[in-house]
Amino acid sequence: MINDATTIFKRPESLSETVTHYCPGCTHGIIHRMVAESLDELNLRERAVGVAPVGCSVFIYNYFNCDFMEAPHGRAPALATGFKRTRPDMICFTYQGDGDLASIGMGEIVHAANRGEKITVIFVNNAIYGMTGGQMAPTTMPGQKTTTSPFGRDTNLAGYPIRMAELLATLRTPSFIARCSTQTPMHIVAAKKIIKKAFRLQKEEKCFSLVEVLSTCPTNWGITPCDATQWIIDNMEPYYKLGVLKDPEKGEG
Amino acid sequence: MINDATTIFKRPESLSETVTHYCPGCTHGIIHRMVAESLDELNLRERAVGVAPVGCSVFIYNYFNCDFMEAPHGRAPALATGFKRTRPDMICFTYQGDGDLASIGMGEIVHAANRGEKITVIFVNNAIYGMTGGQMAPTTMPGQKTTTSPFGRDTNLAGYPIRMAELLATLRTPSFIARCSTQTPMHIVAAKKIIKKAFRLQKEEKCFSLVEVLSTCPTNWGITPCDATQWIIDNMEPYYKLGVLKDPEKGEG
Amino acid sequence: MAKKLMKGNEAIGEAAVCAGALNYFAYPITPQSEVAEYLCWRLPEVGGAFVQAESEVAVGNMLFGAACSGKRVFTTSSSPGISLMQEAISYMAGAHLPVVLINIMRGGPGLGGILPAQSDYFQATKGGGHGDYRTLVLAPASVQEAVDLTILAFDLADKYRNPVMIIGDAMIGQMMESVEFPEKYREQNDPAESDWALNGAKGRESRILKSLYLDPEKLDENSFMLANKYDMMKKDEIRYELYNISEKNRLLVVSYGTMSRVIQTAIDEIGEEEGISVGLMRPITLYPFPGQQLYDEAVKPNIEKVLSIEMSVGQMVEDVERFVRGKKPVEFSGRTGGIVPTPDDVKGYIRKSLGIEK
Amino acid sequence: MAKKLMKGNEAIGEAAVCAGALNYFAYPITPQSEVAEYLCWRLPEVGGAFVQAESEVAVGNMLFGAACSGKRVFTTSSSPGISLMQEAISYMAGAHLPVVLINIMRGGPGLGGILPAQSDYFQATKGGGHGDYRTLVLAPASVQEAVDLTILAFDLADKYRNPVMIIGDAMIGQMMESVEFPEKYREQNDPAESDWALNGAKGRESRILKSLYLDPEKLDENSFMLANKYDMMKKDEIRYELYNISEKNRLLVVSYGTMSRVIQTAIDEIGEEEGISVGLMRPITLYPFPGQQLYDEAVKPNIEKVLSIEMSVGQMVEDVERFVRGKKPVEFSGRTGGIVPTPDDVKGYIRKSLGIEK
Amino acid sequence: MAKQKEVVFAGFGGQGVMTAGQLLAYTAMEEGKNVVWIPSYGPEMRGGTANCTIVISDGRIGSPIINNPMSACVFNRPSLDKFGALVKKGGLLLINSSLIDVKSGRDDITEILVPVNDIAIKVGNPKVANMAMLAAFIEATDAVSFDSLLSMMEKKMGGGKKKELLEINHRAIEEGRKVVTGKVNI
Amino acid sequence: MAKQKEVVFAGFGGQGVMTAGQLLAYTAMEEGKNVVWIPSYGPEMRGGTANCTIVISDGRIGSPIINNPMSACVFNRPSLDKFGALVKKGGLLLINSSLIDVKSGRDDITEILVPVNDIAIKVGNPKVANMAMLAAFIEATDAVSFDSLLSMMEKKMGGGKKKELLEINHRAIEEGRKVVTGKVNI
Amino acid sequence: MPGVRIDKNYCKGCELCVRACPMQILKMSKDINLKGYFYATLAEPSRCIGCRICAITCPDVAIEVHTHGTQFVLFEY
Amino acid sequence: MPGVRIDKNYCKGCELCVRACPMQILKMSKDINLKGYFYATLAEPSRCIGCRICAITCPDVAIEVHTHGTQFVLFEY
Ligand SMILES: Cc1ncc(C[n+]2csc(CCOP(=O)(O)OP(=O)(O)O)c2C)c(N)n1
Ligand SMILES: Cc1ncc(C[n+]2csc(CCOP(=O)(O)OP(=O)(O)O)c2C)c(N)n1
Ligand code: SF4
Ligand code: SF4
Ligand code: SF4
Ligand code: SF4
Ligand code: SF4
Ligand code: SF4
Ligand SMILES: [Mg+2]
Ligand SMILES: [Mg+2]
Repeated sequence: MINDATTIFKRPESLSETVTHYCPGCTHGIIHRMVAESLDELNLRERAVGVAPVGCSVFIYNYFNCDFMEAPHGRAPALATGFKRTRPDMICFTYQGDGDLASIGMGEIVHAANRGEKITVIFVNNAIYGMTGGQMAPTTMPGQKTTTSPFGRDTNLAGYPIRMAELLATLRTPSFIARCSTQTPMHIVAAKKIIKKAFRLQKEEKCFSLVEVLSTCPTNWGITPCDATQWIIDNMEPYYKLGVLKDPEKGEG
Repeated sequence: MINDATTIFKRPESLSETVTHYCPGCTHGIIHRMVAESLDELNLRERAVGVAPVGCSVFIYNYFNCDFMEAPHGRAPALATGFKRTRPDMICFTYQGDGDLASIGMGEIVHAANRGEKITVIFVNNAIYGMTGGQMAPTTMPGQKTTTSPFGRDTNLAGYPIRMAELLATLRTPSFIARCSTQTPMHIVAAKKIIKKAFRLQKEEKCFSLVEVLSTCPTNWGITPCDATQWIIDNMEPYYKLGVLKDPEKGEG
Repeated sequence: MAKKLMKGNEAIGEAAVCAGALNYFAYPITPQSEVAEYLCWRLPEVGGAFVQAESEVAVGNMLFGAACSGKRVFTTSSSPGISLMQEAISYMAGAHLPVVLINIMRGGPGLGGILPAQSDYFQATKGGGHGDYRTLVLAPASVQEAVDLTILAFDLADKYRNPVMIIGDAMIGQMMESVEFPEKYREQNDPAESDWALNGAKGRESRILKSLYLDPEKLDENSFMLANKYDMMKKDEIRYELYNISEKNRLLVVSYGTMSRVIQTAIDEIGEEEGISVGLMRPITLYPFPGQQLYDEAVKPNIEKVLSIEMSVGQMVEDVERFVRGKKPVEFSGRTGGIVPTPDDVKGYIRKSLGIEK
Repeated sequence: MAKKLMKGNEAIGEAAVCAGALNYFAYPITPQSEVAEYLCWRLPEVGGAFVQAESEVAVGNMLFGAACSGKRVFTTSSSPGISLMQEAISYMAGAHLPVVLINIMRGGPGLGGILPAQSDYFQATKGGGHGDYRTLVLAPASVQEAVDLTILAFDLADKYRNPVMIIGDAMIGQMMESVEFPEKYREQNDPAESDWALNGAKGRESRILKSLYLDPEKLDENSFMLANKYDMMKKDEIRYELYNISEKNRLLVVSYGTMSRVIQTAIDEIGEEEGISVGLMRPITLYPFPGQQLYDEAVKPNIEKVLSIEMSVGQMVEDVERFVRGKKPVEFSGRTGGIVPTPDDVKGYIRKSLGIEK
Repeated sequence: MAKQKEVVFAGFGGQGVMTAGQLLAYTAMEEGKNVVWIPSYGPEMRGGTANCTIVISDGRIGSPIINNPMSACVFNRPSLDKFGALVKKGGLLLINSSLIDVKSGRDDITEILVPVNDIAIKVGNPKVANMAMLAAFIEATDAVSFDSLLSMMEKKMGGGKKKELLEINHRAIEEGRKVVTGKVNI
Repeated sequence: MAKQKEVVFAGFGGQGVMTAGQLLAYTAMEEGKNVVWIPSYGPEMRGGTANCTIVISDGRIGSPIINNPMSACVFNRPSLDKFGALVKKGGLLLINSSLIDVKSGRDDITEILVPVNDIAIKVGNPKVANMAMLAAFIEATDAVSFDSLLSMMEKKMGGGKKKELLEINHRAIEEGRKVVTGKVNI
Repeated sequence: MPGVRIDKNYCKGCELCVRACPMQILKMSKDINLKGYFYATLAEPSRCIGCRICAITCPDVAIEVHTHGTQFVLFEY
Repeated sequence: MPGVRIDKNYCKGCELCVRACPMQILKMSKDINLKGYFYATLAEPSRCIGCRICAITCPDVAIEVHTHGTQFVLFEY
C-alpha cells in the first residue's frame, strides 16, 4: 500500500532490532528511543559508550548499537567518570532508574555532578523499584502502595520523595539539569529536545548533564499503561515539576 | 586569689577531663564543648549516645561522659538510624567532619535526612581532610592548596565546594538545617544557640536536625590559629552563608 | 504450633520474629526480597520496626548502630548486597557485636544471575572484609532448618557477641515447605539489662563500642580475643549431619545446604540401582568447620576418596583438603551460576570419582 | 637509571608511571595517602590523570569504568578501603577486566589501627566479594620489589584480563629504600588497538562488558572460564623465594612480605648464635600459592615442622596446612594489629616450635 | 520412594500456574504429607515463562530439584516443548489443548488433552483455566482428595464477596475433572 | 653484619627528627651503601612523638625493624626513656641536653650530651637543632663522610635565597661536631 | 498521502498509540502476535494525517510513518 | 569582682583567647607546660570584666570564669 513514500518516522539507527523485555506500555522504551535518536542526530553512535544500570533497564545494552558496560547497582556515574577521564575523546552516558540513582547511587551521582564530569545521565524516575518486583523507592509518592509499603508510603517513617533534579541543581559547578516526562506525546516531544541538548553539551565538552524523565511502571503500579500515564499527571507531575533547573547556557552555572 | 566566687563559666559535665589530642587552636574543641553544654542544659547526657566519625574527631568518645559508638568512615548517620529506630527513647547524635559527611558519607546523610530520622548531626566543615594529613575535601575552597591539590583546587577538574546545608535543605521532609561558625566569640555564641536547638528538637521528638559548623584546621591550612579564624571570614563565609536554612518551627517544613 | 506451608524467605522472617528479633534493616534484592515484603507488615504487628535502607552499605551500618542497643537485629540480602557490607561486618566483629546476617546466595561473580548458587562460601567463612575476624556460618538444607538455624543464630550471636551468618541458596529462599515454629515466641532482649550495650551513662561510666586501637598492643589483644572466641566456637558449636554412613561406603561426599538433599537422593538411587555405597557429610556450621569429624570419616578404611560437591567452581573443597590432611585423595565436582546439579548429575560425579563406567 | 632513595608509597606511584599506567583513582587513607600526594602532580607531568574519588566504593567503580577503555588503570588503598571495593572487584573479575589494586595493609578488623599488618590475606587470596572469582595476588618484601611487582602486575592484569592485587604492609609503604627504575618507560596501551575494549562501535558490532548472565548455562560457563584462567596462572605465574635451604634445616618457615625480612635476620642470627638451621619459603605470588613447591620443601627428610609466621592471628597458615597435606605438623606464630615481630621474637617462635629452651 | 508424586505446572506468567501449584501443595500438606513447592522464573517480569514443581511424599523429600518429573501440566507451547520431553517414562502429561495444537510425540507416557482456556471461558472467567488443569491432574492421579482441595480453596479465598468467584472455580474444577476418563498410576 | 649501622632519631613531632634521618639516609645511599629509613608516628598529628630508624649497610638489609639499635639520638625526655633502654650493649646514645637533664643510667653504652637547642639558638635558627644532632652522630660514628653530607644538603636545599639557611645549617653542623671528642666504634 | 506501518511483532498491545492518535483511527487487532499480544492496527488508513504522534508514543518503536507528497508538519521532532 | 582561672595543663598556647579578650589582658607565659606549650595567663586580673569571651573562645576548655558580687551580663551564653 505504502510505496515510493518518504519515511518521516522510523526506528533510529542507534537502536538494535531486538524486541525489548519491557512490559507492555512501559515508557522505558520511549526513553531508549529518544536517546538513540539523539545519538543519531548528533552523529555520536560510533564514539558513544553507554553505562547500563541495575534495574529493569539492565539489558539496555542489547537494545543499542553502541558499546556498553554494565555497572553495579547505583554506580554507573562512577564507571562513567572512570571511563570518561581515561577517554575524554569519547562520549559517555549512563541510563539509570530511581532506585539505582536516587537510592543506592546517591553518593556517586552527587559527586559526579559536583566534579562536573562531562557525561550525560538519563535518569528514569518511575517512583518504584521495577525490576525487583515493586518495592518502595526514595521517589515513591506519599501514600503510594508498594510491596514494602503495603499501606502506602508513610512519610513519618520513610520521609517524602526525593527530588533529584532540585537537589543536584543546588550544586555550584556548572551543569545542565532538567526534568521532563513521557505522559503525553507533547511531553515526549519536549523531552526529546532536552535529551538531545544534554548530549550536545557533552559533544561540545561543556558540562555534566542530567535529564530526569518521569516514566511509568504499569506492572508494579498495578494499572494499565494508559492509566499509568494519567497517574503521572495526577500524582507525580505536581510534585516533580517539569522544566530546566540549571542551564550553563543561561549563565546561571 | 579567687574564692567564695560564683562560677559563671566552667567545663560542662558532659565533657570528660581528658586533654584532647587536637592541635593547638583547632576549633573541634569549641564545638565539642558546645555539644556538651547542650546535653547538660537539656539534661540529656544520661540517655545520649554519640556516634563518632572517622576523622580528627575519631577520639571524641574519650572526651564525653556519655555512651558512644564509633562508625566506619562516613556511615555515622546509618549507625544513628539503626540505633535510634531500635531505641527511640534515647537521644542519638553524630559528629562528623566534611570528608566523612560530604564525601564518602553523602548517601547516608542525604537519606537519613530524607527519611527524617530523629537524630542530631553536628557537621564540622574545615574544608579539608584533617586526620589523614590535609588532602582535598569536597568542601575545599577553589584555589585552596592541599596535599592532593598542590596547585590549588582546580574547579575544572574537581568542581566547586559542596554546600551540604543548602543541598539538604532542598529535601521536602521536615528538618532543622542550619550553618554557623566558630570564627569569633560572637559567632560561637550564635552557634551554641543553634546546636542547642538541634538537640531540643530531638528531645521533643520533632525532626532530623543538622548543624554545619565552619571550623579551622590551622595545621593543614598551614597557618596560625588566629590567622585560621581570619581565613574562615575571608574565604569560607562568603561561600558558606551562615543562617538557618530550614526550620520546622517556621512552618516551612 | 501447627504446620504451615511457607516460602523459605517468609519463614525466615517469621523465625526472626519468633526469636525476638524485631529490628530488621534491608535493601531489596532478588531472590530474597520476600523477607522484607513479609516483615514490612509483620513487624509492626508485634511492635518491631523495618527500615528499608538506601543501600546495603547503609544496611550494614544501620545494623551496627542497632546492635549497639543490645536488642536482636538482623538483615537479609543476597550475594552482591553482602559484598557491600564487608566493611561494616569487619567493624562489627571488631567491636564484638551480636548481629545476624542472612545471605540467600545467587550466582556470581558480579551481577551474575538470580538463581541458586553456593559461591559465597569463601566470603562467608574466611571473612570478606579486612582484618582478623570471622563470622560463625550456618547453612540450612530445608525451610524448617532455615527456621531453626535462624533462631539459633540469634542465640549464638548473643552468646559470642559476634556476627553470625546464615548462607542459604536461592532454593532455600524460594521454595515452600511445611514448617513448624516453636510455641513460645521469645521476648526482645531488655536493653536495660545489658552490661555492654549503649543504654545511657546513668550511674555508671560511659561505654564505648569501637574497633579502633591505635596502640598496637591493644589491637593485637583485641584480635587474639576474637581468635579466642573462635576457638571456643570450634569446641562448642560444630554441627553437622552424616547420611548413609556404613562400612561399605567407597566414597565420602561432603556437601551443604540444599545441594546436600540432591545428593541424598542420588545416594539413595545409586545405592539401590547400582549397588554403589556412598556416605555424605553435611556440615551445618561452615565456620567453624567440622574438620576433625570429617577427618575421622575420611580415614575409615573403605573410603577411597573424598568428594566435595558444591554449586560453585570449588570453594569448600579447600577446607576439605585441609582437614583430610592428605589421608585420601580429595576431589571436586559441581556446577555454578544457577545450575543445580540434578541427582543424575550427582550420580555421574560419583561414578567418575570412583572410576566407574555406566 | 640511577638509584633513588624513595618512600615505598612514592616508588609505587613512579612504578605505575613507568608501566604506562597513567589513570589513577584513589581516596585518602593512612598509611598510603602518599601515593596520591605523589601522583597528583606527577601524573599531569606525563599526560595522565588522577581523580580523587568521593569514596572507595566509587574508586572501585571508577576503576571498572576506566578499565573498560583498555588503558592501564589502578588504585591504591588500605584495608578498610579495600573492603569497600569488594563488590566492584567481583564485577571486574566477572567482566574479565585488567586492573591493578594495591593494598597497603594496616591492622584490623574494623577501624583497627594504622600500623603494618598482614591480616587481609584471606580477603585478597580467597576473594572478599561474592561469586567464583580470584585475583592474582603479589606480595613485595622491599621497596625495590614493590616497584618490580607493580610493573609486573600491569603485565599480568593485561595478560589474563583479570584484577591483580598487590598486598604490602604499611612498612612497604612508609619505609625509604633505594630503588632503580627501568630506563625505558612504557607507552600507554593504545585503546584503538584493543580487541575487547570499548572504543566505539565504528565498523564493527557493538561490544558489551558485563557480568550478568541470566542464563545459568552461560553464567556457569563464565565462571569456569575464569577458573580456567586461574589454572593457567597456577601453571605459569607462581613465584617464590627460598632462603637458607640446606639439608641441615630442622624447620621450614613460610612467610611473605616485609615479615620475611625480619625472619631472614632471625634465621641468620639463630644459625650463627645457636647453630639452629632453619629455611624460609617466601611466596611472592600468594594466589596462585606455590603449593607444590612448599610441599616439596616440607617433605624433605630433616624438616621436623612447618611454621607459618604472619602479622595476623593466622591466615596463610590455612593454605600452608592445605598444601603440606599432613606430611609434617604445621604451626603458626605471629602478632598483629601493628606489632611487627622482631628478630628476637622470631627466634623465640622458632625455638618454641622446635621445643628448644634457651 | 514409590510414594512420592511430582508434578510441574508450566506456562506463561499470568496463566496462574504458580497459584495452581501452591494450592496443590497446601492441600497435600493439609492431608499430612510432606511437600515442596519450588518456582522457577524466567528473566522477564511479564510475558515470560513460569513454572513450578511440586513434590508430594509420605516420607522425607530429598532433592527438591526434579530432573524428570512423573507428571507435568503444560499451559503453552514452549512449556510442552520443554517438559514434554522431560516427563519420566510411564509418566503423565496434561496438555492445554486450547492453546496447544500438537502433542509430545512420545508413546511411553500417558497424555491427556485439557482445553482449559475454553473451559474457563465457558464457566465465565478466563482466570480459572488453571483450576481446570489442576482438577484434571488430581482426577487422573488422586494426588490429593477433592474434598481437601475444595476446603483448602475455600480457606484461601475467604468468604464474603468472593463467593461468586468460588462458585466459578467450582465449576471449572467440575469441568476439568470431566475431561479425565481414567486413573493414571504414577 | 658487622658492617651494618643502625640509628634511631626520636623526639617530638616538629623537632626535625624525620628530616635529619632522611638526610642521613640520602647521604649514605649516595655513598653507595644500602639503606632503609623507616618512620614511626604516634596517633597525634602534632605534639606527638615521632621517631625514625635508619639502617645503613654494605650488604643486604634483612629486618627493617630493629629491636635494639646500635645507636639512638634522643631529642626529648620520653624518647630517652624509651630508647635509652633499647640501645644495644656497647652502643651509643646521644642526648639532647638542652631539654633533657638526666642520663640513661646505663654503664654499658657510650653517652654523649649534645645541647642541640642551645646550639641552634646560638647559630640563629631554632629549627636547625636536628642538624647539630646529626653532625654529632656522624662525628662519633663516621657513618658517612661530612663531605657527602654537605653536598647532599646543598642538593636537597637548593641554591638561591636558601643560601642563608644553608649557612646556618653549616654552622649548626660545625657546633654539633665540636661536642664530640672521640670516635665510637659501633 | 501519509500512512503508518505497524510491525506487529514489536507491538505489545499497550494501547498507548490508540489513545494518542488525534484521529482515533488505530484499533487493537482480534488476533494475537507471536508473543501472545493483541496488536495495534491502522483501522482507517485514509484518515491518517501523518502527525507521527502514534509513533512518538509507542514504547516499542513498532510504528513507522511514511508520507507521499506534501505533508503538513504540526511540530518538530 | 570577676576573674578567670586558666588551667595551664589544658592550655595548648593557641593564643585565641589572647586575641579575643576585649580588655586585652591575657598574655602568653614565658614558661612551658607539661606538654611543651607556652600557656595563657591573666596578666592584669584587676581589669577583667568577666565577659567569658576568653572561655567561650578556648578550644581546650582551659578557662573557668568566676565572679564575686554584681556582674554585668553582656550576652547570654
Ligand atoms: C547491590 C545490589 N543491591 C540490590 C540489587 C537488586 N536490585 C536490582 S534492580 C533494583 C532496583 C531497580 O529499581 P530502579 O533503579 O528504580 O529501576 P527500575 O527497575 O524501576 O527501572 C534492585 C534493588 C542489586 N542488583 N545489587
Ligand atoms: C573507608 C575509609 N576510607 C578512608 C579512611 C581514611 N580517613 C580517615 S579520616 C579521613 C578524612 C577525615 O576528614 P574529615 O572527615 O574532614 O575530618 P577532619 O579530620 O577534617 O576533622 C579519611 C579519609 C578510613 N578510615 N576509612
Ligand atoms: S516492571 Fe515496570 S519498569 Fe520494569 S519493565 Fe515492567 S513496567 Fe517497565
Ligand atoms: S589536623 Fe586540623 S582538624 Fe585535625 S586536630 Fe589538627 S587542626 Fe584540628
Ligand atoms: S500518524 Fe497521527 S493520525 Fe496517523 S495513525 Fe499515527 S497518530 Fe494517528
Ligand atoms: S503503542 Fe506500540 S506497542 Fe503499544 S499498542 Fe501501539 S504499536 Fe503496540
Ligand atoms: S573574662 Fe573577658 S575580660 Fe576577663 S580575661 Fe576573659 S575575655 Fe578578658
Ligand atoms: S584559648 Fe585556651 S588553649 Fe588557647 S591559649 Fe587561650 S587558654 Fe590556651
Ligand atoms: Mg524505578
Ligand atoms: Mg575536615
